[in-house]
Amino acid sequence: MAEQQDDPKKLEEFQERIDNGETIEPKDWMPSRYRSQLIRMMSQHAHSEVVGMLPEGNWITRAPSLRRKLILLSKVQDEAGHGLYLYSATETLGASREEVLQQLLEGKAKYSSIFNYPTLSWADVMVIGWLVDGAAIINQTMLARSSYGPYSRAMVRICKEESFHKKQGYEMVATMAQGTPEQQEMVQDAVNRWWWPTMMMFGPHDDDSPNSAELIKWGVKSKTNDELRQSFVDRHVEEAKAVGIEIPDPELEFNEETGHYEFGEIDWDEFWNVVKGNGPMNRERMKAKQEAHENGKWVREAAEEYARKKRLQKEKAS
Amino acid sequence: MAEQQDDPKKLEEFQERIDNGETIEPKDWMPSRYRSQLIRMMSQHAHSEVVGMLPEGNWITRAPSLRRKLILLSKVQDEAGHGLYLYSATETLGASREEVLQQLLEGKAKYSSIFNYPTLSWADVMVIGWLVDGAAIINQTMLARSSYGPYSRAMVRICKEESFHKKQGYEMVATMAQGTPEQQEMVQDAVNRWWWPTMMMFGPHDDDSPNSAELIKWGVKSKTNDELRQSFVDRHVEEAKAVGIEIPDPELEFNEETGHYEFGEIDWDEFWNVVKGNGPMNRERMKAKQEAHENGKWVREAAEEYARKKRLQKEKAS
Amino acid sequence: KEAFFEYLIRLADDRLILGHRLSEWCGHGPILEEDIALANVALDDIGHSAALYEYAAEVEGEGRHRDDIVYFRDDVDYRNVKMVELPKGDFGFTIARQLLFSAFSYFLYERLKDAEDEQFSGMIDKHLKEIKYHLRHSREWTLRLGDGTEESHDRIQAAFNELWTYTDALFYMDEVDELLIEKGIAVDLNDFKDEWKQLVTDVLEEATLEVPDFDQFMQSGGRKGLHTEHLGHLLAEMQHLRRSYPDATWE
Amino acid sequence: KEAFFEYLIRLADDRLILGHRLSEWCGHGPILEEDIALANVALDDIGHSAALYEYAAEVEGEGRHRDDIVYFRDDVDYRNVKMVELPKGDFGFTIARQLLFSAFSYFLYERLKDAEDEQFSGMIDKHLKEIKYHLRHSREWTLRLGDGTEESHDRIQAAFNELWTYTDALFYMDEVDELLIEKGIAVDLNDFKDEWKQLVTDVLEEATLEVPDFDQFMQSGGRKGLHTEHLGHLLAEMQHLRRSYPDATWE
Repeated sequence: MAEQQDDPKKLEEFQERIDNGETIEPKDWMPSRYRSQLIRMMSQHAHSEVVGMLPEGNWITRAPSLRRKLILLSKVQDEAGHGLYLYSATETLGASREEVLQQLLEGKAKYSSIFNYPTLSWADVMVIGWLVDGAAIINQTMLARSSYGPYSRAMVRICKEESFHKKQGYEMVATMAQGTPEQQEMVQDAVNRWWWPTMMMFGPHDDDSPNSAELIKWGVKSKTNDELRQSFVDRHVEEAKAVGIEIPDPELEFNEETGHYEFGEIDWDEFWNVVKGNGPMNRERMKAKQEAHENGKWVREAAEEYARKKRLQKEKAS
Repeated sequence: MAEQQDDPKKLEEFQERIDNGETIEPKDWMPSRYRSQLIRMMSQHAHSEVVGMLPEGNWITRAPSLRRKLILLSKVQDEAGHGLYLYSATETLGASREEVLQQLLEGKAKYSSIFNYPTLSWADVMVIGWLVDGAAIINQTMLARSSYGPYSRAMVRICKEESFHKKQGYEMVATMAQGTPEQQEMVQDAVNRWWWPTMMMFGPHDDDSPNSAELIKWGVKSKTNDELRQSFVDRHVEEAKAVGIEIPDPELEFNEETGHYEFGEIDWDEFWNVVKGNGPMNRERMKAKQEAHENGKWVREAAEEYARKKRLQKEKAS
Repeated sequence: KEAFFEYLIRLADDRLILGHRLSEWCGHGPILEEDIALANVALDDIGHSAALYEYAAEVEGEGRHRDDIVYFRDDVDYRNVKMVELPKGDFGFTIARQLLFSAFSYFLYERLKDAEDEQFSGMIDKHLKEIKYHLRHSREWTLRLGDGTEESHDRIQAAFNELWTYTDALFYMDEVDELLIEKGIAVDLNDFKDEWKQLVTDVLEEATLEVPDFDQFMQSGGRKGLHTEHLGHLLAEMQHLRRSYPDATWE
Repeated sequence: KEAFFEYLIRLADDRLILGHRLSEWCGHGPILEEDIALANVALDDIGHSAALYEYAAEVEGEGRHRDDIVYFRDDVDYRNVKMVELPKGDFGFTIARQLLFSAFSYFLYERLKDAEDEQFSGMIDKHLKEIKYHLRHSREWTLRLGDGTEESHDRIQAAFNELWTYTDALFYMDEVDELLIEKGIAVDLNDFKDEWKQLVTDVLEEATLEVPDFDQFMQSGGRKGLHTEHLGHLLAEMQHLRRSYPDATWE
């Protein structure tokens, strides 16, 4: 979508509405850049849900108990639901699902980099529930207060389910951390591998985040990346302590004065590498989605053709 | 190949050579029916080696020790070698490998019905080594004295390797029969499932075996189906006893007078069903071979095209 | 008691293994709605099996946990029909199998819900509602694929042709059934075989598909532990982690 | 000692996992001759790994059997490069991987055969002969497929393109290598990196293939236990039976 110049007067009125904490609805006037930024954000968010099904889905067939198999399957199904919900919310801005999906499949759209890491053990999946969903919740809790109505409503609903997912993940992490020596090792190893990628989920430092200021001005976001990251650390370090998990950051230290944990620097080379498509699983994830799409082509065509035939029959009959 | 009438005089001379125990070689005159019967037998034999790779190959990736993995892989490789060897021997009669392979892939040629049973446990693979290779050896020892030179020479070589396979299978059967309770159960279960199908390997009763008399007259075979089956029983019942395996035949009994074991009747309905293509795995086996052939098409075409190019280059250069 | 245990295991194994195959679709479906729908059916199937296993363990009365039954039996001890263990195939194959199996389940559960064992019939009654949805879902897709494009028609026709030989085993009965029919727990599967055939025939015909020959050679064996080679691979994957650490808690 | 153990395990894991993937071809090759040839290479690879594991267990000196190392480690404890764990793909993919890996093995073994540990160097020398055959076999097929039909050209080109990002990890070195280079056991992989590149480039060019960019982003991680998701599935299948009955004898 080409960015057009917005009427300055309307723009001013719009900013006033935002500043008054009003909610913007699909039929309302909005700046074209507001629209395009939201489309970008929301479709990325939707893609993340959909691609996020893969690393966890990788363990459904190997879950070590029926209860855990059902919980995991249900979680992954929820993610598909979130994806659907977010695609619909994005459509209220005039960007069709087909269109944004096509951008994903062509590698033009992004999704959360965290899903470009592999799930090597069962503990990984549990740690994803705890850390990754934990990080997502922090972000989404903020977005639930976003100025765009459909987005904020989607977030409220999604957040509720993700809190449940996080709880389930944390529960198993706790069980493993207090389980057999092998389980303890397995879950600690998973935390060692997932901690830093999760920290990266909040994006670059505020100084390197060009979109942040604009999004905050428009009431889409209300906190900066670094603020969100700090909340994540504060909360999850405590949770780790509670079950005897070590956080793989030697610089981690509680600052009595600020009441916050201080932590080490993220490996930004790794961050940008993964963003650029060079993570351990970027290719595999794209391949999986492309293959699913390709293999499903005949099914979608059949459904369309069948619907067309039925329509025709109805028309004839009437 | 259409059966043509043979010169009665030549036919008589041929029979004389057979009766004198002479060996027939590819360039020798032979009755057209002798040729066609041999092509049928030998290509079936080749197909059996090739299809026989599948049930055992099914366990290579799951072998429970490196030693056993290597033994099994090597065994299955030997079978491919036997197939190749037998296809070559069949070609001496003017039937090309492509031609007979095509018959297999189109479901027109037979292969040993035993391979239409599934290998459900590791013990199955060991029991195949012991019983199925054991049965094959009895048959092949006889065929090693067959009147057709290339066939008998192929059999000598193959027999030697199969004796080795049988020994390795029997060894593991013995280990399992004296192993943990689970191993004992596993190996006994395998014998229960494979005993009768193995008994069927020798074919119908002599009365129902139309080809037998002719093949014996021409010195291809020297024993009837029932005679071979008896040898199999006599030998393997003793081997089972030695390691504490029970043979699943309540009618099995040693006859002091004849010096042979008497045994129960084969379920001939099952036999004919499997022969007709309705065994538990007939479709799967054919599908596996057809898919391998289909997936390999581009490779064979490439090899041919490359060879053509190289030939051309050589011709140009000279 | 032993017969009832065996009966519950047969029901449960069918549903667990079918649910496993369906769960393999998760993230790989043709459209997002079907990722959700198939996961939903998988959740139901595995959920139903979990309830059945749990009750089976209770009936057995030896203090086993349902997971002991699931994770520590080998393929020859599984009692599911072969149909459900076949690889998931393409979407057409999955739908065709769902139609055949769900239709069977539907008629079976309609009758089992009056079984003279309250805990059992209560469970069945609860699951029946979900099975009706499975049947509707697979019926609708059979129509779409059968009466969709030429390619989809051919694909799902091929799927039905391939699956047909496995259908009769759904109606397998032996002394386990006989004993439990007497007790008013099990039902005679022959009672609804014709209805099942009629339903399947109707759907296939409406979908412009050819109904394969019901009188062809039919595979059997699953209920006696005689499976295809696929089940062993499925179980290797399913059980590997749990068997690797048998002393650990995974709830 | 620990470094040597680690070094042997790295060598062994590469060969076991690659041999496993090759063994999956058994009975499914494009022609019977290749069923035999690929099984042959698989036998060599797994055989070489068996010798290396056995020696590793000896070096470790804790009385472990080589099978304990193979069957009772999880994916994060395996030390193979990612390249070897990727699914077998089509015949072109298998051949392309064989060429890249065999060429690497060849140069490595050529140097390791003079290692200052007699038992080790003796083993390497013995295996080198077979590796030369692997290299010849994969080279010949690369030529045939590259310079065969258009389809075969495209297929094997795609395979090389896909594999390229995994090649640099073959040359990964760390303190384990450094320590053993000092002891005269390991060799500096950089010593033959250019030779390897040259050989691979020559073969690809002769096969009329495009040589992908050596300077593209390169995957790493395998030697530190960071694998793709494929390895876990491979091991589930490989280890299931052995882990199911850990007290049984399977020799």
